[in-house]
Amino acid sequence: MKEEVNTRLKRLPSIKINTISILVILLAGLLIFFSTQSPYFLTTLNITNVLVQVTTIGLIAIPMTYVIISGAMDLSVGSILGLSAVTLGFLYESGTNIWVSVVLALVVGALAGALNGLLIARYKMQAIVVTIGTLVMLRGLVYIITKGKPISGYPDSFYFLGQGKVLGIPFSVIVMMALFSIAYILIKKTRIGRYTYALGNNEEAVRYSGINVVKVRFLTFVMSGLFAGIAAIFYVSRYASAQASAGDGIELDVITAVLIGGTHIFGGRGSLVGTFLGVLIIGTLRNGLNLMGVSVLFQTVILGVLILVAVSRQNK
Amino acid sequence: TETPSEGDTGGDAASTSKSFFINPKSIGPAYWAAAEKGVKQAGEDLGVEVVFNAPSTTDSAQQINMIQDMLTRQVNGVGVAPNDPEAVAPVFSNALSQDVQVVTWDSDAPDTDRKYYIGAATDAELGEQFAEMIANQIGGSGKVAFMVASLSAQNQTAKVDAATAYLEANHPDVEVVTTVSSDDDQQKAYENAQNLISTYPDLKGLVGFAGAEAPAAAQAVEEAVNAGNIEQGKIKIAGFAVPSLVKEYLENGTIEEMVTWDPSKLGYTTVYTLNLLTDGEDVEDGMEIPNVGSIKVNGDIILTGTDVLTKDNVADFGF
Amino acid sequence: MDKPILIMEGITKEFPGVKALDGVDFELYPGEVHALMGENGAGKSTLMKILSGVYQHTAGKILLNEEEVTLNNPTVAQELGISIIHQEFNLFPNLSAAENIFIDRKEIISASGKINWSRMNAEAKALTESIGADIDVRREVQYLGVHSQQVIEIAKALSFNAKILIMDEPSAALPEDEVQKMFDVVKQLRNNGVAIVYVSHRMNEIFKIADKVTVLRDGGKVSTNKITETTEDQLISEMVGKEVGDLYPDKTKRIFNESVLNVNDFDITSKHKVSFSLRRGEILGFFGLVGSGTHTLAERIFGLKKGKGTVEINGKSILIKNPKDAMKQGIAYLPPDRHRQGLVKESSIRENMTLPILKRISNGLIIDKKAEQVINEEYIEKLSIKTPSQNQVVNLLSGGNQQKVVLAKWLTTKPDILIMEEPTRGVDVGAKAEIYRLINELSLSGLSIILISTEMPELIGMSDRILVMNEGNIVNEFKNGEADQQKLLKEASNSIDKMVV
Amino acid sequence: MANIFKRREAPIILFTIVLFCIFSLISSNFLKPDNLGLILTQITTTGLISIGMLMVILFGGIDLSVGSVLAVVATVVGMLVNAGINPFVAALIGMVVGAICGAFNGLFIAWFNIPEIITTLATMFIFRGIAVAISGGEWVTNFPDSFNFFSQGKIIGIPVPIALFATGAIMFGYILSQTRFGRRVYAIGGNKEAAKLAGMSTRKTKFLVYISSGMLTSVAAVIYASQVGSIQASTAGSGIEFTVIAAVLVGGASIFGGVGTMLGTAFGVLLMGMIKNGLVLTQASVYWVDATTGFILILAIIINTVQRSRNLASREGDLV
Ligand SMILES: Nc1ncnc2c1ncn2[C@@H]1O[C@H](COP(=O)(O)OP(=O)(O)OP(=O)(O)O)[C@@H](O)[C@H]1O
Ligand SMILES: Nc1ncnc2c1ncn2[C@@H]1O[C@H](COP(=O)(O)OP(=O)(O)OP(=O)(O)O)[C@@H](O)[C@H]1O
Ligand SMILES: [Mg+2]
Ligand SMILES: [Mg+2]
Repeated sequence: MKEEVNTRLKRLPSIKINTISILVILLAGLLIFFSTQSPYFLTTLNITNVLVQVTTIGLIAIPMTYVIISGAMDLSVGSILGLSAVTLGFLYESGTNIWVSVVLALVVGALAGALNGLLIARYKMQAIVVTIGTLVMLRGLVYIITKGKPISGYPDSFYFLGQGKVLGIPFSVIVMMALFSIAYILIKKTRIGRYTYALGNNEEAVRYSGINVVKVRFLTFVMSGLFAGIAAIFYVSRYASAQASAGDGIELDVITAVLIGGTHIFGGRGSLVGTFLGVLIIGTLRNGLNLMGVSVLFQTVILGVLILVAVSRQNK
Repeated sequence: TETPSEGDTGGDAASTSKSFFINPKSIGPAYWAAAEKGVKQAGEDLGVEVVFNAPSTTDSAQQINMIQDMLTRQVNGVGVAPNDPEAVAPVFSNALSQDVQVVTWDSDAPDTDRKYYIGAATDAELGEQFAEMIANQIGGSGKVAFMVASLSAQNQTAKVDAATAYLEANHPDVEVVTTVSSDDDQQKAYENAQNLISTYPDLKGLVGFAGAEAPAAAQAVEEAVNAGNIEQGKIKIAGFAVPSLVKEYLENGTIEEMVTWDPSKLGYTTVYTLNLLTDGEDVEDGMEIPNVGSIKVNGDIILTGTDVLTKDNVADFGF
Repeated sequence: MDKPILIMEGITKEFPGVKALDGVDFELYPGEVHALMGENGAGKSTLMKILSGVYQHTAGKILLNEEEVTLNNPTVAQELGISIIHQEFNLFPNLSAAENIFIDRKEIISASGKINWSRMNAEAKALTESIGADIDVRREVQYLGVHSQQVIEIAKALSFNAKILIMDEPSAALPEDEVQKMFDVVKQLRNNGVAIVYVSHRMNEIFKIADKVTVLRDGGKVSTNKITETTEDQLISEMVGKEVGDLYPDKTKRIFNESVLNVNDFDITSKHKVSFSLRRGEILGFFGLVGSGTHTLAERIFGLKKGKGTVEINGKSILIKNPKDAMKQGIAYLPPDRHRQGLVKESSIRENMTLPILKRISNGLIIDKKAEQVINEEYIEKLSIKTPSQNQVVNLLSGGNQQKVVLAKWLTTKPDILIMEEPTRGVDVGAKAEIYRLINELSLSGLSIILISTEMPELIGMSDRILVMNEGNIVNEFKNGEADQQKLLKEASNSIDKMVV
Repeated sequence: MANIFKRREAPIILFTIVLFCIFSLISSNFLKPDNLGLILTQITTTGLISIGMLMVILFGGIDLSVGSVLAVVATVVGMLVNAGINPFVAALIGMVVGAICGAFNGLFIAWFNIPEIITTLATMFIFRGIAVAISGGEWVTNFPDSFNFFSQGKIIGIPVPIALFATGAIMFGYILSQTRFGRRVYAIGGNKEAAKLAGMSTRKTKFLVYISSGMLTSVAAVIYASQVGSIQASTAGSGIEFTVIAAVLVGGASIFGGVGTMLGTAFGVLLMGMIKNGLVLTQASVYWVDATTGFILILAIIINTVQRSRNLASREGDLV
């Protein structure tokens, strides 16, 4: 019964061009500005830094783009990251082989996502509400597991994931880029992508087309959990420690990146290219302002203004 | 008030003089704002550039990202109050490999390559001091509850562990009924105190392990007394306090005594130490630091000392 | 009676890139029912939206009682006595029926600023009863059926005591018997001097109710005639701009042998069971009023609704648990509401058309774009869908073409059995004729069709057999040529009448 | 009687009662009048904010900035009373500040058509920065005793915070269910396009809602400042938006707009407050508190959903 305004849709093609080009211009603007402000900004070392720093947000933003395009939302990703991280630490600490622990941590992430998926897709509960619930509950579980103590001390081979490099490029960055590319192909060229967009536009019509909407939606949430698990592995490897507060509040960063990237908050429209640019913009902004020594308090104000300026253009 | 922003001195400052990055656990809380004053003061006194910055939440990952960024900027030294003492190890060794001096302050990371830890006292000492203070006030027996800012912050858990062990060993009749966390949220701390008073009718003491806890506890106790739910003086309060926050409670007798230290002294000492280290010098036990006083150096630990806060001396503290 | 209450002169309306109306003149007199006809996209709704203050015209002027007026928002129009039933429902699903009728109206606010609920409910009840409907006006609209919702739209328009009442396809969601009751109300209003604009694609309605008829084509006015001075054929040719032959195909001499689908004691709900059989190449019509179970039957066979019971397909007993099972058996289902159930409106024709067959046209994971384009070209041509390209966003197509896209979507699955529900709802004659031609061709090529419709001429014209449903049971069967509107209606409604008594 | 169970609020009310009984059984202290009074006092800030949030959610929107608005107002009011301004005057000024924050949100949302979640995500950052800038990063504390009125004072025997929340809830409950303005909120949330066609100004209504929300938050901020006794601008009220949103949604409101009532929201708030209090009182291990809270929340959501599907099942034209 909620008919969308017809006129807006007519401009869809031009919106697409605008979103991406605005983001590219914005990113370029930031790069130019910061390189005039700090001689250290445009160095290989620093660029590598930025890329490594955004891997956590970037990895989680991939499935989040799917989830939001499909018309839902996942606020529990930070808690899932925390849960996977401490699961990994806990298992390894209690004598499990590190790689087995890694796999089990991923499984736990996917299971947590499946719990969301079950409630939201199968039982048709509101995504925001459910994931606020799991956000609180899973974080609680993290504290039950760790009793608040960080778990550290992993084998050197494990540190390669988060700290190692291949041909000078950090391994975590390579993985993030690869997953972004795969996700891009999936959403552009496969059924899953079509279903995701269509689900966000008109779920009823998808159901009437004989497609199992429960399965598709369920899958997006499992993905979300799994990727939060992947992010957790890199997190633990990079910081050499699984802390109970790991990933706390990260959902806001991730959602901000996805929204800056032009994905429509009510679903149906969005792109991974945009998300990738959104992630880079946030990372660059933080890094550049840090190099300038700007206090985070002003950084968040600047981020706030940026959201208003960048995103408002696209959602008119 | 001075803004924490440093502006655009980045480029040339590095070539003309030294610059240090002083990194608290987060930006915003007034405890760190007080510390910043000492840091800035030291920067001026010593003629070095200081950048005081941290994430807006006590997030370990963001904190490490920021340290990494400042290493890129080629600062000469960093002073870190780590949110996760284990997680900073890689970035510290990275810093050392670039000849950057590293110290920790306020909260230690003993298993890393940091040169010194600068604190008011060690966490163990503080925990024991808190324990002794509450045991003393309640007469050596009865139920007490612990109030912490975080269930996962290492400097909180270390103090709690020390306090618990100390009570078990020295005051076996004191029972620690529970530990509640405020997650650095004052309202939560306040509600926690209210709920504790309600839950344990025979509660005799509340121990605050962070800055927001004691005033919240005092506020709740005072209200309960005013409402006639408990008698005046039945619940004692001990632990750490910022003098200006508990002034009225000390004066009206809700609180008898608290442990305190001046975060700005920690900040000053941190910059001072980094300055010495980058000059190739070192700290010495009993050394006088301007604006701070004499310090105790014990191995790789520098202690500036604590004070006991009472209603008689509370007015003397300038923070 | 002599002076027109409304004169619209040279009305032009341009949307970005579309000239929807081009210099249209329109006059309306008190006490007349003036029908407005035209193909999909001819501009009928646009003209009426201008009259009701929703859109502003780009050129031309509007005179009410010989005075020029500016209708720059819906409230202004309402205050001037113009009230409209929009073509698309405009209801608040979360509010009660009564609130929907009187939403935001000063009349039901008492002096203290409080809503006068009892007055509102009583008046709403009286209004809906005046159209012969029995609705619990306190119930939230989302829990009411489609036809109750239509009744509410009508009641809302009536509640204004307007001098001009615009009805844009008000009968689209109403069963025949309620249309009849609505007509009684319309006639009564006309006798009271209200001027009524009646937009409809249903020819028989126009001749039953209208005094005059104006035809629009491509945003321009073609003619205005007294109803007594025109004929169905003339109207059709004016609308389409050319002669249209017989709307319905020749149905005699069709013989069917093997049965494709056998339904025996199949439960449509736990209480209701039906039995019938469908033969290869047959068009089997289903007629039933709202609540008769035709829609539930369709959704149940297609696996959208859960229940027990199996059907026999080509002699094999099959359990259908979900649409996938149904599609595996070669069943396709064209749902009644293309906006809600048929189309992903923000996506392109191409993406809509291949939605059910993406698996088939994927090479492994990746969708074969070439194959997709070829299929699209094929069906756009086969169904003569008017569009600049297969990448056109569906939302921008006219109703008829949108309906063809939904039909094409199901034909791409190459079904053996096609269940169609209201295949021509809100579709103009031209497109209707094409859709009928298609349905007939499909059946001749061996496709078996279940045609569920509330439009009786369509059922009678198209079906080889008609089954009438009533209260969840199949109550009668009419062979080709046996059925007429009276008989159908009688079978569909008699037991209901009995129960009401 | 049967009607009560059909009401949308029924599940949450029942659930609250069941939980109430469970807590009473586990802890004898739970049922004490003192403690019940405590729960009521503790829910007043979230309660007041949730009234505004309910209206925003009824529109199909969401307001992430409430915690930051609270910080701005609490800081301003705290500094004013410390500067010797009469607490009531300070509170009024605080409400004006809250209204300005709300108007700022409303401007971007209603006039520039920026989606709620984006606008308020941005203003969440911006307002927080402003609050810290105003405070200069210092604690605002040591308020004069007269300011205690807002936490410890009584009006006709009722503690001031409870009285303020009750007044707010009843007033807005009435406005939402009984006045033209209130029904507009529901109508716009139910179907924006239809609301436009009915000639309603969605902009004006939205703008007013955001201003009301800002003012309600500022009342909460005054109580907050007075209760807690010291304000740290960087953290005051941060994260409160989640509690408030959870309370409103658990109270039966739909994130898609148009559905939800003041009664349900009040119970949602009460439920959240009761869980927090009850879990401390039952002496549950501190590490289990969050997990249990989350679990209870999910239970509440499940129960709401069951009710909704029961309602849908009784939809007219079951056989169509
Ligand atoms: N099925 C669909 N339904 C609606 N919109 C879609 C669909 N598929 C894509 N879009 C729209 O297309 C836009 C394009 O997404 P994307 O960023 O992947 O394209 P692109 O990378 O710019 O394209 P290309 O690779 O062809 O240059 C999105 O903003 C989205 O709104
Ligand atoms: N908001 C709009 N923006 C752009 N074009 C529009 C808009 N509304 C209508 N149109 C176009 O104006 C033309 C007339 O549309 P209108 O809805 O008036 O047709 P109609 O005669 O009512 O058709 P139908 O019988 O399908 O209801 C169509 O080409 C349509 O695509
Ligand atoms: Mg029309
Ligand atoms: Mg149309």
